[in-house]
Amino acid sequence: MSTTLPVLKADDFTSDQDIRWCPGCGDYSILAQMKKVLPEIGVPPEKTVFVSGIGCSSRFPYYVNTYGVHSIHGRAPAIATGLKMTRPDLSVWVITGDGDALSIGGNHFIHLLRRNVDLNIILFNNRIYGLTKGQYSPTSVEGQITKSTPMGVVDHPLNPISVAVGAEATFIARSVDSNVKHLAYTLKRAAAHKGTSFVEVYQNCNVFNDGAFSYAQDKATRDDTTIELEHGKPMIYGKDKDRGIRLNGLNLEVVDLNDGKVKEDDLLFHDEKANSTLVYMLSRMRRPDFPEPIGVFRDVLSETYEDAVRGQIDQAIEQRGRGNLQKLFNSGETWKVGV
Amino acid sequence: MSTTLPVLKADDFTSDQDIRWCPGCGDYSILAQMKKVLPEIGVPPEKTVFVSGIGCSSRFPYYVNTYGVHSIHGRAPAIATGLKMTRPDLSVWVITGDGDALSIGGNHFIHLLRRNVDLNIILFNNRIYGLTKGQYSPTSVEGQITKSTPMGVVDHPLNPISVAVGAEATFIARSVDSNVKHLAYTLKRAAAHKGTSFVEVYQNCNVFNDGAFSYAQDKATRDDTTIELEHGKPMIYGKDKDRGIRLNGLNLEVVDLNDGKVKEDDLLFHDEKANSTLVYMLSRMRRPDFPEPIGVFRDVLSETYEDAVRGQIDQAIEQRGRGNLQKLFNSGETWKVGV
Amino acid sequence: MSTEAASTSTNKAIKTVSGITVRLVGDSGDGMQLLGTQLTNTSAIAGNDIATFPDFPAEIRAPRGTRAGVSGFQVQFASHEVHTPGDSLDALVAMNPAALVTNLADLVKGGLLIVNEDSFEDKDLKLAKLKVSPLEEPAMENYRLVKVPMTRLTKTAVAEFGLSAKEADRCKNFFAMGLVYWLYGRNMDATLRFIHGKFGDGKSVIANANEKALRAGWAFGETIEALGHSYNVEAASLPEGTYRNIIGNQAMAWGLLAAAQRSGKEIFYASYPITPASDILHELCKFKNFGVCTFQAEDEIAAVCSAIGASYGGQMAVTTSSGPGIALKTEAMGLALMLELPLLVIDVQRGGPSTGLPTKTEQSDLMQVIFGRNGESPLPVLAARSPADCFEIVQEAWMLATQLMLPVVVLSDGYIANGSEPWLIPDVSKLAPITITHPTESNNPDGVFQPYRRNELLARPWAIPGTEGLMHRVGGLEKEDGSGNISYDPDNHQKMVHIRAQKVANAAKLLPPQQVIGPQSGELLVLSWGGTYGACLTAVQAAQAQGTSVALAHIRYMNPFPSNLGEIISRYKQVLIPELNMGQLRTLIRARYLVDAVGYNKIKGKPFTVSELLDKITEMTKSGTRTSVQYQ
Amino acid sequence: MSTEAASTSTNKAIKTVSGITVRLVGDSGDGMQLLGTQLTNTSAIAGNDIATFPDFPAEIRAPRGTRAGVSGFQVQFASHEVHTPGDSLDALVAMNPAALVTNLADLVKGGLLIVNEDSFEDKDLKLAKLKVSPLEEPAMENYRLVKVPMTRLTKTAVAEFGLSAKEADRCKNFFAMGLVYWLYGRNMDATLRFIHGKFGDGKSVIANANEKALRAGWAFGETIEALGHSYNVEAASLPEGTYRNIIGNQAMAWGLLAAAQRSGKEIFYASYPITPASDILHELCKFKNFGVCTFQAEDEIAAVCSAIGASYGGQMAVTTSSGPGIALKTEAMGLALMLELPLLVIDVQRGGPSTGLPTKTEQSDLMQVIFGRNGESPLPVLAARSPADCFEIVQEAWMLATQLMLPVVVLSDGYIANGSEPWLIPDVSKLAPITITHPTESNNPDGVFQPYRRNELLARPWAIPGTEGLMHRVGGLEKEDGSGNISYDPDNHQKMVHIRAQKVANAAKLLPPQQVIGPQSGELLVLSWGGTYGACLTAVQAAQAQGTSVALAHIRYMNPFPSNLGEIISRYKQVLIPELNMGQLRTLIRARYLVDAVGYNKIKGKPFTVSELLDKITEMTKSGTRTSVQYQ
Ligand SMILES: Cc1ncc(C[n+]2csc(CCOP(=O)(O)OP(=O)(O)O)c2C)c(N)n1
Ligand SMILES: Cc1ncc(C[n+]2csc(CCOP(=O)(O)OP(=O)(O)O)c2C)c(N)n1
Ligand code: SF4
Ligand code: SF4
Ligand SMILES: [Mg+2]
Ligand SMILES: [Mg+2]
Repeated sequence: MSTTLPVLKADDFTSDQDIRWCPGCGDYSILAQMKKVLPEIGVPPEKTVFVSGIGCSSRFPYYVNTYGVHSIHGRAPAIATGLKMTRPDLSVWVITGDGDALSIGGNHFIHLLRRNVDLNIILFNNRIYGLTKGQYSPTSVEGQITKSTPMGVVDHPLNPISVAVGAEATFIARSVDSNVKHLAYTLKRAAAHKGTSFVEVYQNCNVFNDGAFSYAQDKATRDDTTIELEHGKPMIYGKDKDRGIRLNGLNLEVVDLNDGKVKEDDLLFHDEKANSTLVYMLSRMRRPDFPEPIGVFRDVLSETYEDAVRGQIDQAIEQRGRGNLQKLFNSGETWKVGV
Repeated sequence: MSTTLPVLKADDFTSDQDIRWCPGCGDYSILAQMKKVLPEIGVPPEKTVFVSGIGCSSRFPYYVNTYGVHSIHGRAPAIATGLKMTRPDLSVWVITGDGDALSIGGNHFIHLLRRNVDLNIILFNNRIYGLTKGQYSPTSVEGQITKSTPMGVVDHPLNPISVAVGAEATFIARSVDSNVKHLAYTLKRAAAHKGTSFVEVYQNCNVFNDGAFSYAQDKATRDDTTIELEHGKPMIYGKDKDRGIRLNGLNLEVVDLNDGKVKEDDLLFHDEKANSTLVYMLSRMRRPDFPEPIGVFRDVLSETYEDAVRGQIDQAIEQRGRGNLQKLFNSGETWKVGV
Repeated sequence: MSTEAASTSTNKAIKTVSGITVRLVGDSGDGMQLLGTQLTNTSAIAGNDIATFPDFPAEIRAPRGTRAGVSGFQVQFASHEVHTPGDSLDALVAMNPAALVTNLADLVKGGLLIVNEDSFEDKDLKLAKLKVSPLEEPAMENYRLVKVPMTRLTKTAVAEFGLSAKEADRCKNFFAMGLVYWLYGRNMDATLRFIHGKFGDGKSVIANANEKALRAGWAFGETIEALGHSYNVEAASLPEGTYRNIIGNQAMAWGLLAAAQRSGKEIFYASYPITPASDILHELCKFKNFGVCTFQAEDEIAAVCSAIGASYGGQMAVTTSSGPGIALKTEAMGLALMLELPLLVIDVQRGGPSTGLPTKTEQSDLMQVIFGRNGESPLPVLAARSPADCFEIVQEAWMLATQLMLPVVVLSDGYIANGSEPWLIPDVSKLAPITITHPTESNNPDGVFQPYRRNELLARPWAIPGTEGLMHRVGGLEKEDGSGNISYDPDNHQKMVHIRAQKVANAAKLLPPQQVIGPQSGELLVLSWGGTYGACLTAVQAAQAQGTSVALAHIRYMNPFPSNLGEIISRYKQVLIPELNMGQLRTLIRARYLVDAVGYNKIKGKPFTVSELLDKITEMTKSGTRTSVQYQ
Repeated sequence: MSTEAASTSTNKAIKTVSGITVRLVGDSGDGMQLLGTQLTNTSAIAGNDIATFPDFPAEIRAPRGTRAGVSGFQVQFASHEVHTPGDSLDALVAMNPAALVTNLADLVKGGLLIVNEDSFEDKDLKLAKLKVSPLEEPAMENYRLVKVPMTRLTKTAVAEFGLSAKEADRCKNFFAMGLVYWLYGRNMDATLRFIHGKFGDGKSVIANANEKALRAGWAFGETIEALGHSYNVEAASLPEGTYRNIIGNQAMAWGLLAAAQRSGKEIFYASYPITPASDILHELCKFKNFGVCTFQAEDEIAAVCSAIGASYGGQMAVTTSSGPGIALKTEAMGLALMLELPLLVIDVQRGGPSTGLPTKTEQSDLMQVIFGRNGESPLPVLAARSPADCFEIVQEAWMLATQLMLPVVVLSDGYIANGSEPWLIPDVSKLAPITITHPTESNNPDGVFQPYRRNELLARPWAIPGTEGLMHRVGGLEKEDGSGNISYDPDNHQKMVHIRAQKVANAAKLLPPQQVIGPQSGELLVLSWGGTYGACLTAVQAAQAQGTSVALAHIRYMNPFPSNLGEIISRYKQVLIPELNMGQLRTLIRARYLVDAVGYNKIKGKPFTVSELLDKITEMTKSGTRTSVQYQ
């Protein structure tokens, strides 16, 4: 098209609704970055749909001036699947929380990933149930004291990215609410990927689980506790870029780059297109033994579900012609009475 | 105990119910092996409970003379969890199908695995919905023609073992219905593991998906299409034991052992206790590029859920004394009227 | 094929009767369903009115020869209108002892009993858990027993084709069919076409063998002395037009296609397999060239939720299940109701509760679909009354859903779903359009679009994504009327609850009033609903023929009730509500109209027989005293 | 602490009144719930009868100062019995403009209005979306307005402790509390104990500051002229014994503990968090030393299913949720019913449908729990009538579940769950045992154990795994009575459906008959259920005091109804059923008893006021004509 499109701004994506998150909640930052990147993605508001479940995070759709469904707990992936299968022309985002996506919605989540419907899931992981006032979630850490675990969580937490790898997601990324540049970049990458894009965002719930990710948020610590994945680049991190990650058999290890013994070339090079083993290994990098990777873990192309489904429809029409109801009704054995 | 226990036989585990599977169904073989190993496991029938969902496979509990619950579709893992949490003295088995466990029951399945409740899940994978007469399941292969996919399946199948790795299962194994010795061994290993044991069994549905696993069943082909995992042993397979699996970076490759260029020591050695990356890689070995591993992929020890949960209860009793109802009622602010 | 002449001519006497009920029973592997379907089609083509009742075991393949493995197909064909497959059997064809003993009770005294005597060996008796052969029992004297060595005769007949023993044995159902066809003077053409169509490609040996077996069966009938005459059932006088036979689930699928075409929509059909609803999925997934998108979801919740997503996107969204699956959908149905989006939820009922009797019929989900959601959450509920009616009712449901903007529930049941009847093929070009408009302009030029501003039917606009300027968010929290914004305002909540109730009530304005068959006032009104229509109608007509003052009001609209229903009820002294449940409609009727309606309740996984209903009607009208039964 | 004398003496005049209703409103962050709870406890200790109504926003922390963020706590304390938190307010304490404007309507003319005048700045008004300060409105003349510079006075009072500005500001709710305590002559001891208990450890500066603020508030009351006198509310004459204040959800949890102890069981409590049921989980998970095992499942389905597993294992299994979560449990509840296992399913109702109004109260899940399952699946349903009644009702429910071997549903609602009342602490040693036996020997010595062989109440034996010789399999398919084997037999199905219905009906034999408060016959019977008890009782008693012929039958057993209910209903000319829904009990009563019961229905997320009920009662009894309203 050669007609110039109106240039959209973040404000064009701002709805008229009052925001109802607690002051200081990490959700604000994610909303801000989303509104910032939406114009850059270039899909107009009327072609964009946000679908969410229930939770603090799931209030998100009310705050963006696009189409939106604030649905029921855990079911956003299923609703979004139906929407995208029938309306592939739309840009569809799923907004969900750690409880919404991984507890009640865990099954829809893995099935969405395996089907590879072309939409973007943003999981606000605050390791807690915010909206219901502070029970533990599937990502809460062992020992965490919450309203429902006065003696500490005993459930071994789910690692959202490991689960996504298990379900063979084609795009997997992680970012941090307060790392606004990185977050904006990650959201854009998710939008650009054709297929299901899964982004885990470390999000601070300052009311019920304050500081759960402070290590990854604070400027003072984050360079040492996180590592930014960059495609084709060696895995280096640390404030002074003096540590790296090396592959040793099937294990990863942290190596010191200061003494020159280990060269950059010896390090693991990140490859977004690699087989999923690498992604799985990266997902296992956890504090305190490892810096936690942020960025795009994986970005590979595979046929999208809606293309495959609609492809069969097109093929059927091509092979058999557009269905004719009268013909169908009259097919097989029929008989006439009195005519 | 020094009293001699009565020696149990397979017959002691046979119920009085007529078996209602199709003649030739792979389920018979699994049932037979189960009844064979149950006496060897040594838990008496009255201490054993089989919990199943709905599906052909889920009829299983009726045929073993133990306690049993034939529940509703997909929910056996949840029912078994409640049972085992409250009755850790029982030996609990979950019998499920590929639809039951991975479609409707997917969420309970991953949550059971992450919690590591000490029970055994046997998944009868026939890549089809048997009981409802032949629709595709989450493990049906792409292109498979079924009652609900006349033009072929477009969903990318779930790999049960990859999913289990993603959920961080502590015991993962695979066997084949007709490979009776291997199956019996695998069931015993599952029973021996403390924590959730997950066993995928390739099972032939000769009515709706006949031959789906013939490569792994037929004596003629199975040595070339499957590889038996043995702890601490190099990964060698083939009728003539002339092929092996070697690690190359983060990839596996099939190597020829005939020309002597590759030595056994160069091969990948299976390690049930290894980190889960190896298990993940093994789960990705699929036909036709690789032989499909059977045997125990992983067997590591981790605290069981019921131990952790009951541990907190014991600790609470130890620290605060056995709860006293009257004391509780009278705690806090009370006042007297007229006494 | 020029078999026409040969296949209907007989040298024996022909007895003309007005109708015949025959049941074919055998092992699940014996092809009884196929045999029944062929007999049905052939009888339909012969111009008879027909009604069928297939009945098969829950197991995929229960052990051969056992009672659990018995599969049956009953058909009534007649020269008058029939609405049920018949209460009792004029003839029973039994392929093995298990089939015989489990079905004999339904054969009338003096009825024709044809058995495959080759399958009454000791091993067969043992499988059927019998000590002595039922053929040796004195009770056999009550029937016209014809023992046919079908296995052997078939083997001989097909010997020329060099089939394996197993293959040859498989032909014996065609032998039986031939015999039955001879017996009732049925034309073999359609079945021959079927045989050659089905086994034609490359396997013509099998086709030819089957044809041979069929003809051998016919010849056998013509030959043996035990069968002195055959029967003739004249064509019924049905309304003019072209007919075909249609099965309930098929009619449901085709009705959806028609509704889509009438409304200019494409179907998004999301489901999770479950008996007895799965066949709708199996049928619809064939119609991709109609633009139908079928989605086998990971569970029922995903199915209904994906349908909600598709509806939000502007598609014709449909989800189906049976009782246990509907139970799982209820939370999301409540969401759809709050979102005020059109959606069809089809419940093909089966025996409950829980897993219950999956392959048996029952009408016990009425209360679940009417009341089974949290909060005040009324929805329109429609119930099909027969296989062909499924075609109509889904179209009505879709009309309501789109005109009122809400989910609509359609009830069918196992009996309707698997049963079949002749269907007057409609002229597609004459189907009236269902008008749907998606707004393209804001209804609130001075402010933001108001997704919950309503029309005179209280329907909100179906604005769909992609439309510029109409961006809006919907959700499950209570919302302000008009703006659709979240609202905790007490008065707004009360208003919205009333609006949602009124919207459902408005459905009555879009639907025809209740019809009564029989006298417009009198002694007894039979109120029925759903799949019991045929039995109730037949019983009421029989009673009327005996001079009883009884009328039938068969309800298709369960919620809201037709607006004239209360007035109709008031014109009769007594009300009888027969149901295949414990009195669910009765509870609704009693609550609404305060009438001491009496229930006739059967909950055996089986349809009513005409005679039991007739007895009840007679009892209530003869005694003169009103029976009062409290619902518990 | 020797503050006793000081804290209750005043030099001003004291006016004795029989009861006071006061509401404390402010921002969610202002600690209104804490303040309300303290006032409640203190009043209870003073011997008053009390009833409370906390009301807070759906948001965790809605933006400070906005209307959406207003949190309130209402308490009525009196020298007579009270059953509701009061219709209208004698006094309103408002901490900011948003709180003031959203609550003022409930303050009686001439009522006392205390505001924190420091929070009526321009920015506060803006947050409340107000142009002018409500304090400047002429309407203020209707009230006894007392403007208190709470923020400043508190700051001054706590200056000595060197707190941060924020910390100092946080003390102002204690200042307000002190003022209220002065006003009603409340004793500060309990609150002082609370302050030092809560902030005592290491943070005694905060504790001391709060104490200072509290005392400053008191002193302020004693000092300023605007308050000429304080009030005195004498102790009520309650039955003898030791009392404590109890909140509904807490009573539910404690009732479960009592039921467990009475039956010699340990609790397996499985739940998924949801408002307003979560507090039961929060409460129970504290009691691990009572052997309570709480399980936060991955969803509601897993919660109910794990409970079924535990029940099969012989444990006391309980699952709780609210409407949307109950909707998800229905399929599994059907399974439990087929398995005939004891199980408690507790539904703390909230505003629906769908997500609805999560923090508001409603009675709209009655039909869902009675009818919301596939197939014929009746279950006993009990409804608590007040916070303390939750303690009783779960015990009754557990008794039924174990004596009849079936799941039992208990209904509570948001109003009961968060409300509180004085509770006469029972003597635990006198609680009667609930006898449960697990068989150890086969009931069928000649064959295999028969898990479905029944006792006189039709209960089957609760044989549990681990018991030698009693191995058996249960499942959701219909089963043969006695043996429990799968059965597709038609007659058996009908028999089992009837048995399951009769088992539920048998519950009436184990429960007391319906009681009537008021004349045993007469003009009007008010039929109520659930959390509206207090309002209905108060209204009926008020009407009775006015000489109206009206009685109250408050139903606690919703299914089955008490066996004498029909007879009771027949003794009154009219029946009024007030409900916080569209007429759910009314539908049941009409259907069952064919009585033209009239509904009074309110669905605003709020409890009834006494006066609206009284008006309705008056209208119905004065007019003399019977109102007839059709349920739609
Ligand atoms: C069916 C159902 N079950 C439970 C709830 C209550 N509920 C609402 S949100 C939520 C969990 C929220 O946690 P999360 O998904 O992590 O979102 P967050 O609030 O932390 O952003 C729960 C349990 C509900 N609304 N519906
Ligand atoms: C809630 C619910 N949904 C659907 C069904 C129907 N159903 C029964 S078994 C089954 C799938 C069976 O497949 P699988 O689990 O693979 O077991 P298999 O029969 O192949 O052993 C389905 C869809 C049901 N019984 N309940
Ligand atoms: S409770 Fe936590 S997650 Fe929810 S809005 Fe508040 S800070 Fe954010
Ligand atoms: S349908 Fe398939 S899985 Fe089921 S019993 Fe038959 S062969 Fe086995
Ligand atoms: Mg969260
Ligand atoms: Mg299967």
